[in-house]
Amino acid sequence: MEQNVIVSLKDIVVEYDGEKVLDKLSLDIPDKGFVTFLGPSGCGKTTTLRVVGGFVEPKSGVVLFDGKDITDLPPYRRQVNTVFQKYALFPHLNVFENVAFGLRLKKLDEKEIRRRVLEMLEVVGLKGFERRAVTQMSGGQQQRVAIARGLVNQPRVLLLDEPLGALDLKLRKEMQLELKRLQREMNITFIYVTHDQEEALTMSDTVVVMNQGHVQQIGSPEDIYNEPENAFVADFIGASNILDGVMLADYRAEFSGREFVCVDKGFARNQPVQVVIRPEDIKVVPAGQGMLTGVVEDVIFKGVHFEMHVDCDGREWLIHSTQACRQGEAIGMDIGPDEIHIMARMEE
Amino acid sequence: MEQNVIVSLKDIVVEYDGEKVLDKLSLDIPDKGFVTFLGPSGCGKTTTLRVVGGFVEPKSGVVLFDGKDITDLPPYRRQVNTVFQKYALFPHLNVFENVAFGLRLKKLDEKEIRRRVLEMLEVVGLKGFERRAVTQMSGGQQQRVAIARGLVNQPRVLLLDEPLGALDLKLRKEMQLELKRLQREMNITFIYVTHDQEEALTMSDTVVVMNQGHVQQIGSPEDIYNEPENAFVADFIGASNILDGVMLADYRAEFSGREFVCVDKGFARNQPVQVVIRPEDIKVVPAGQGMLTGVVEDVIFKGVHFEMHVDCDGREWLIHSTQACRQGEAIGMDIGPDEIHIMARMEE
Amino acid sequence: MKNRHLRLLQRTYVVLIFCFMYLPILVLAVFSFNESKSRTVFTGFTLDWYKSLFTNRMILSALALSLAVALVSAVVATVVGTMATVGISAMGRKSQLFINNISYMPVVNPEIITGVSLMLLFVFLQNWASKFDALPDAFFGLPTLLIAHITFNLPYVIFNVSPKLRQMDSRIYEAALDLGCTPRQAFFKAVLPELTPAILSAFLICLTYSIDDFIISYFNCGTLQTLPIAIYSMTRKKVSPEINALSTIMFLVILSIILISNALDSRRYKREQGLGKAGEGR
Amino acid sequence: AEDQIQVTEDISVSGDYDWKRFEGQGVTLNVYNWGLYISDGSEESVDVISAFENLTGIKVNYTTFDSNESLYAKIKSGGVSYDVIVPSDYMVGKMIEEGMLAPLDYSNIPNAAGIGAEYLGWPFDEENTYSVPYMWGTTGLIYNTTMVQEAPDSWADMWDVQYTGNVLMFNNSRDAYAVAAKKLGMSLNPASVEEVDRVIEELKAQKSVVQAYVMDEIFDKMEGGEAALAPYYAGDAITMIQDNPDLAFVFPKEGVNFFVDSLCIPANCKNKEAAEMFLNYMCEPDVGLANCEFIGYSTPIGKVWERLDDELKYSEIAYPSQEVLDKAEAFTTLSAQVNSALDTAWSDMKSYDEGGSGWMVLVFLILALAISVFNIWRRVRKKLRNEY
Amino acid sequence: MIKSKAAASPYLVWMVIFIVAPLLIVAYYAFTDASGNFTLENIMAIGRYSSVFARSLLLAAEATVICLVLAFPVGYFLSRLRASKQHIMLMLVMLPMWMNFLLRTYAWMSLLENNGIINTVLGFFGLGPFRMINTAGAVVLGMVYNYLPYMILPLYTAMTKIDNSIIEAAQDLGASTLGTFTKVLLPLSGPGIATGITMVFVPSVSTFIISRMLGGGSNLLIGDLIELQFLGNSYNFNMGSAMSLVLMVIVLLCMSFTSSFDEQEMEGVM
Ligand SMILES: Nc1ncnc2c1ncn2[C@@H]1O[C@H](COP(=O)(O)OP(=O)(O)OP(=O)(O)O)[C@@H](O)[C@H]1O
Ligand SMILES: Nc1ncnc2c1ncn2[C@@H]1O[C@H](COP(=O)(O)OP(=O)(O)OP(=O)(O)O)[C@@H](O)[C@H]1O
Ligand SMILES: [Mg+2]
Ligand SMILES: [Mg+2]
Repeated sequence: MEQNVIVSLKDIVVEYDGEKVLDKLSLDIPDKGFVTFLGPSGCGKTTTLRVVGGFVEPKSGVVLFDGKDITDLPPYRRQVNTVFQKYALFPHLNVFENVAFGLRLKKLDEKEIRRRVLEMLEVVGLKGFERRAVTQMSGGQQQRVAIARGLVNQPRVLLLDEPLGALDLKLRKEMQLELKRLQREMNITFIYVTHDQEEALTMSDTVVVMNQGHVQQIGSPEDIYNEPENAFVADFIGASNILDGVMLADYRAEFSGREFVCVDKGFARNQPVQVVIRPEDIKVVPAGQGMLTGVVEDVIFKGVHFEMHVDCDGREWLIHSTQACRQGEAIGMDIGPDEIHIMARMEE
Repeated sequence: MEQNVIVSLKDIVVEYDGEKVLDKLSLDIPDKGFVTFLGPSGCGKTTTLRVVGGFVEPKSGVVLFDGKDITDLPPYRRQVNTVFQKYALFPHLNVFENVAFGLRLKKLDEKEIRRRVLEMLEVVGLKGFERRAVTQMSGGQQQRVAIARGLVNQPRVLLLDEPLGALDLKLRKEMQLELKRLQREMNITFIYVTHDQEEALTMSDTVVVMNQGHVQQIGSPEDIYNEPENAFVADFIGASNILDGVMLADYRAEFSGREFVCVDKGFARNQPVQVVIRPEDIKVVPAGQGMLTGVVEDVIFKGVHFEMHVDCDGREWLIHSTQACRQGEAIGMDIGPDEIHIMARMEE
Repeated sequence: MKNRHLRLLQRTYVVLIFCFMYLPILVLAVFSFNESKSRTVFTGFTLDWYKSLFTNRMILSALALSLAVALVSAVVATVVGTMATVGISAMGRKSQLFINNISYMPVVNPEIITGVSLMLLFVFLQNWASKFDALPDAFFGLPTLLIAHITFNLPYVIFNVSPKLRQMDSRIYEAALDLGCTPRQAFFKAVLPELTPAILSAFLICLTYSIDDFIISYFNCGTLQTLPIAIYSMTRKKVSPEINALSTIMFLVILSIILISNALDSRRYKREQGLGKAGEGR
Repeated sequence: AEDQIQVTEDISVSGDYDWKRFEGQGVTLNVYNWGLYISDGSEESVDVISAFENLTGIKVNYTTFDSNESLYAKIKSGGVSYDVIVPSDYMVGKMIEEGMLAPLDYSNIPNAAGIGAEYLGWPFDEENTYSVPYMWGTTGLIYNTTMVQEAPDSWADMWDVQYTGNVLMFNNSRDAYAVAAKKLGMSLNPASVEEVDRVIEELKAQKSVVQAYVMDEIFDKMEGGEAALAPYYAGDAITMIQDNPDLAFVFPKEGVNFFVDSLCIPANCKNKEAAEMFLNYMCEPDVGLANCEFIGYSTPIGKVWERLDDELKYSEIAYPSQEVLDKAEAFTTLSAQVNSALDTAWSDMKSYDEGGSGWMVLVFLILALAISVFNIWRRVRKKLRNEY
Repeated sequence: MIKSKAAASPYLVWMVIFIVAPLLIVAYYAFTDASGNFTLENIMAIGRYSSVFARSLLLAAEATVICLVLAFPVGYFLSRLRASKQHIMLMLVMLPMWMNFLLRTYAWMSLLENNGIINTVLGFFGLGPFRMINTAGAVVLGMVYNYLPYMILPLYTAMTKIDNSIIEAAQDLGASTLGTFTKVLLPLSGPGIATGITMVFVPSVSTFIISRMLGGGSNLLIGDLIELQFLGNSYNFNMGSAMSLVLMVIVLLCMSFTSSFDEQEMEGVM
């Protein structure tokens, strides 16, 4: 699906106290997509969002919106709205007035405001709560108000900074679906920030993995999960077994003291690489039958599957399997060529 | 494994403002086990714990400890220590003094106190932190201090009230293993409260599922997950498909307009039942080949698996599968007899 | 760019306000070194006024009295007020509200009314007691001064400590019980230390108000003179630059107390941080 | 002399008096005096109080007031017990009438004999049962020669609009009244309420010219050249002129007030004998001399006058000519009715505002009402919202 | 938590004797004459001094408004500073408050006098001299100067509770600087404003020092009037009590404005 670019960051540099928080960051955000910034705490996700929102002036670099340079435009002139990390609702206004805030500033007439606010409250499932004080609402409800407050202004882009961070697991899951639905219904761009990989995978059309002010990888959730470009991404997206290995030739890698067949090629001969294998991609077979043999150190029941820590020549492997083994049991492990992800070793 | 009972609650009733929070709750806690209270918010978990700790006086009922009635014993006389929901560390004392608090009250000599505190700090991995102010520690570290503070008194039972509730996901996972290890090492009873089913399954020897002041089911994690006694438990422990059905005869149930073979018996003929089927237990087969046929409404990539919402004769099924289907595709669904859990229908 | 202008404007404004607040103090300080008695023309440098200040018995004894009254009243108010806070917290919501509202009276009432009403009460008490010879001779004086100061200090203690008590995690008290404290021990070992910062700041507030109070003391001092009253009587006479010297000294003392306590604070903070780092290193 | 006890370099007291009888008993005397009305050791003067303490072992708690009325109020309000006070003539009379003073035992005050007869037996205390004269003096007009066109010679100059904002005025009712009354050629002791009203009207008329109503602040203000004209006590004028030679003093032609400030002991004094010892001490020539030199007022003690240096001794201001004294009039105690009329009229005068902003009260009342209505409305609304 | 109502008893006794009883005595005096008979005359007589009451209220209101206007930006800037800087700046704000009130006011006398420092300095530029001391303006200035910190502190406290993101949210929704100020900042600092107004207005309306030192005794205020009744020329307890009572009612009326904020909102602002 070829898409227009709505927001484009070019070589953005942001410094705090002389420290580069964003370092020549460039990024295109496709229109009408659900784009997620994913990365560890402090990697610059919020800062990037604030550059788009206009709250942070980049030291250098350009922000384009629909192709026009908006780098110097103040926040209140941008066709962008934000849902803040801790909602930032106006505590002195009730739900209706919070949502109506932006419309009132536009001096729409009262009837129109009323219509649009009520409509929006209905969309976010808060019909009948208009007159409630926002301080008297639960986290999830406040979240919805914050979203409604942004969406009612019909922005081209909605920025959401860890909107679900403060909610408990159950509510979080619900709101994830809700947000996804909203984005589809409104048909606008959502730029979403999270540091929860599951959330990122669940919701996004495009995931931007960031680390230390740099973009690590951009792609669809499946790309990111199945084809991580480097060990950082692999590790960050789901628990993984990451091993050092050597590329013997195209389609042949050596690691854990053994040669494996894989689907990667194009590396130099004997190039040191990192090998990523997902815990659920390892097949448990009777001892001696697999490619590797290990001893089960620990078995934890996780409901859907068992999580096993297997010691294999002094290295601990993480295996997810629906089949339980006993602690201390020796097992074999089989790994298909498809499941072996090879990536150039990062300099540390 | 036959175990002694250390704490025993008999017909405990607790009321707040005339409202019954615990309603004739009876419960035996096995010695040296890891027992988890699991249930939705407000179901009375904390209250039960506080009854054991001596902070809440039950309106009626008896609390036995090691067979002796301790219902009227004040907290400071019980061989029980508590790790509180938000740690409740003494902010004016440093780490060492927090841990030493209980020992000092026992007027042990300084050397002995020192030895035991340092030993305990080592056990919880806080060696070298003795003189740190507790306010300057991360959540996980504070948690450890709180645990050390309880354990150093060598209680027979340690009560833990959602000790990991305030931690982030990663830390939480780590601390889960840690707590499990500690319980094994100290060889005492842990009574643990959580509302996170995954946590309960991961850590416990025994899970007590509660709802609205009643015990719903007691059993090992596997029992609870695989053989839920009622729909509430089934639903609370992992997402499930719960359907109304009728038991035609032993080993034969009818639901979703079709007859299935199952492994349950002993129900009356034509007795209305509820049928629980885990989303991961449904096999996806080409359309027309399975026992049921449905249309995929929604596919969400979840990393390890895809989550699919399948419409089947107007009812939405939840399926977890490693194999993705396209939205709108018709698929078949196969369910093995083992995967069908039958339970008597609850009165609502 | 616009931001920078705005920030400059802000800075300038704040600086101007601070000038306004410190200008008079600066003037006092400068003229404390003035050779002549003129308050407006600086004729030469001298330290004479400081010398004569330290031989001025009236000022010195007023200072001693002020300090003593402040100290005693602050201690009494802090103890009684803290106890009251604990007691009030155990009461029902209605009585709490009622007591708080009455406690607010000395805070929102103009000082002159507090002073006058206490004076009327003391006069009344004395007239009444003189029939039985029940009160000490010098009732008007130190006793009335102390009572008045304690009275206007008490609400400050209550309103400083009670929010802390309310915000305090009640689990801390339970944790102490859990670890083997009796309720009394739990209060002294776990709750009180938690309240200490609030109590301490209440104590400091009391001291400040007490030392600075003029109006209430003025009506209730009897034959005594606290420092503000002495200063008042000085400002009403031929003013001697001693008074400037006195203000300069007071200012410097306060400034140094604040600076020292600040320095101690930040040093302790840094030390704790350092220790923490060391701990992590291991 | 032989029978003198040398207390300090400057002070010797008579040796035939038992000064030491309260030594070591922890006696404290509360002395309540006018501001700047004793030689207290400042500006290289003699510290007579500490000399007294050294001499007798009695501790003196010395505090000051600034008008007869505040002295009266302080004592009248009860509770406070002073041992020695220094009211002026009419106030002595008033206090005697109200039983606030204790009769003196002159056997404890032998030095009182040194007081000149012309200063004794005034109408307010004919037998001097309650009072020992401390200082006497007159009022007059102080002016700054650099700020006036021509030297004033009349109280009426204080009403002159050319001095608007440059006139200071007494901040106590009797003295201020006296100025206005003299200007009008009336007695400074009103006989009737009508008289009071008449004179107070005159004071109201003066208000726009007056910069400030002050008492001892006058020292600072006149010396600092803050005002051109001010009425004050002659003795203080001497001090001011010493400090600022631009100042000058005149006895207005309409006549001035003659006053005697007396040492008295309040009725509720706790230690009368010690207080009388203090009175006796104050009448010691050396002490009187020190005080006189410091404050510049006129002494009633002959021996003191004799020892004054010439400048003060023959000062026209301190010891005015008979011509001035002839025109001077002393205060008498007023009847209760006139007195209270004067007090009320005085505070009326002080609060009187030419602009007249009486309507402001109305505005404020309405504002307050509006605020409270607004509040009630707010609360109701809040409640409704919460219930919702 | 700790259930011990008894701990409050010393305070309750104290409260009754030294807070409640004195006010009752004031009320008693206000409604009796010198011989102790009931009368309304004292209250009625206050009408005579309505101009003083009006002047007091007016000057105090002026001072309060000026304080508010001056302090609002200061409170805002301070609350937006970094925590460490805030600490120092707060100290700077409070420091003058620690100086004796009378001395500070006295310092203004030197500045404002006809031959004072300000006029001397202006004189160098060929301006003035202006008459500043002993005017109503000087009294207002004294009030503003003395009570400004009492306005800054509660405003600051209230504003530290306004998260930066709330202000950003307003901008995000299209509010310009002015819009942010009127629609968000102002209403949210409400509790601080209310407390500040109380803490400036009450002492201003009842002061007698400032008016005496800077107003020259011709700008009589309620405080002066009351003082005059108790310790001054007039000496009339009954009249003084009546005035106190009226003053108290006025103040409490104004204060009902403050208390209309929730207790919770007020927390920490005092
Ligand atoms: N106002 C500021 N002043 C100084 N440093 C800042 C400021 N805001 C952010 N930083 C620093 O910039 C870096 C990036 O911060 P940012 O908030 O963008 O991270 P983030 O990815 O959003 O993290 P999180 O997941 O914790 O929200 C961090 O190191 C942070 O400490
Ligand atoms: N002190 C109290 N006063 C009144 N009601 C209370 C009190 N403590 C608990 N309750 C009520 O008792 C019920 C059970 O509370 P409890 O704290 O035991 O729940 P919980 O299972 O621990 O919930 P959570 O997971 O939210 O901690 C709730 O409905 C709660 O509102
Ligand atoms: Mg962030
Ligand atoms: Mg709980």
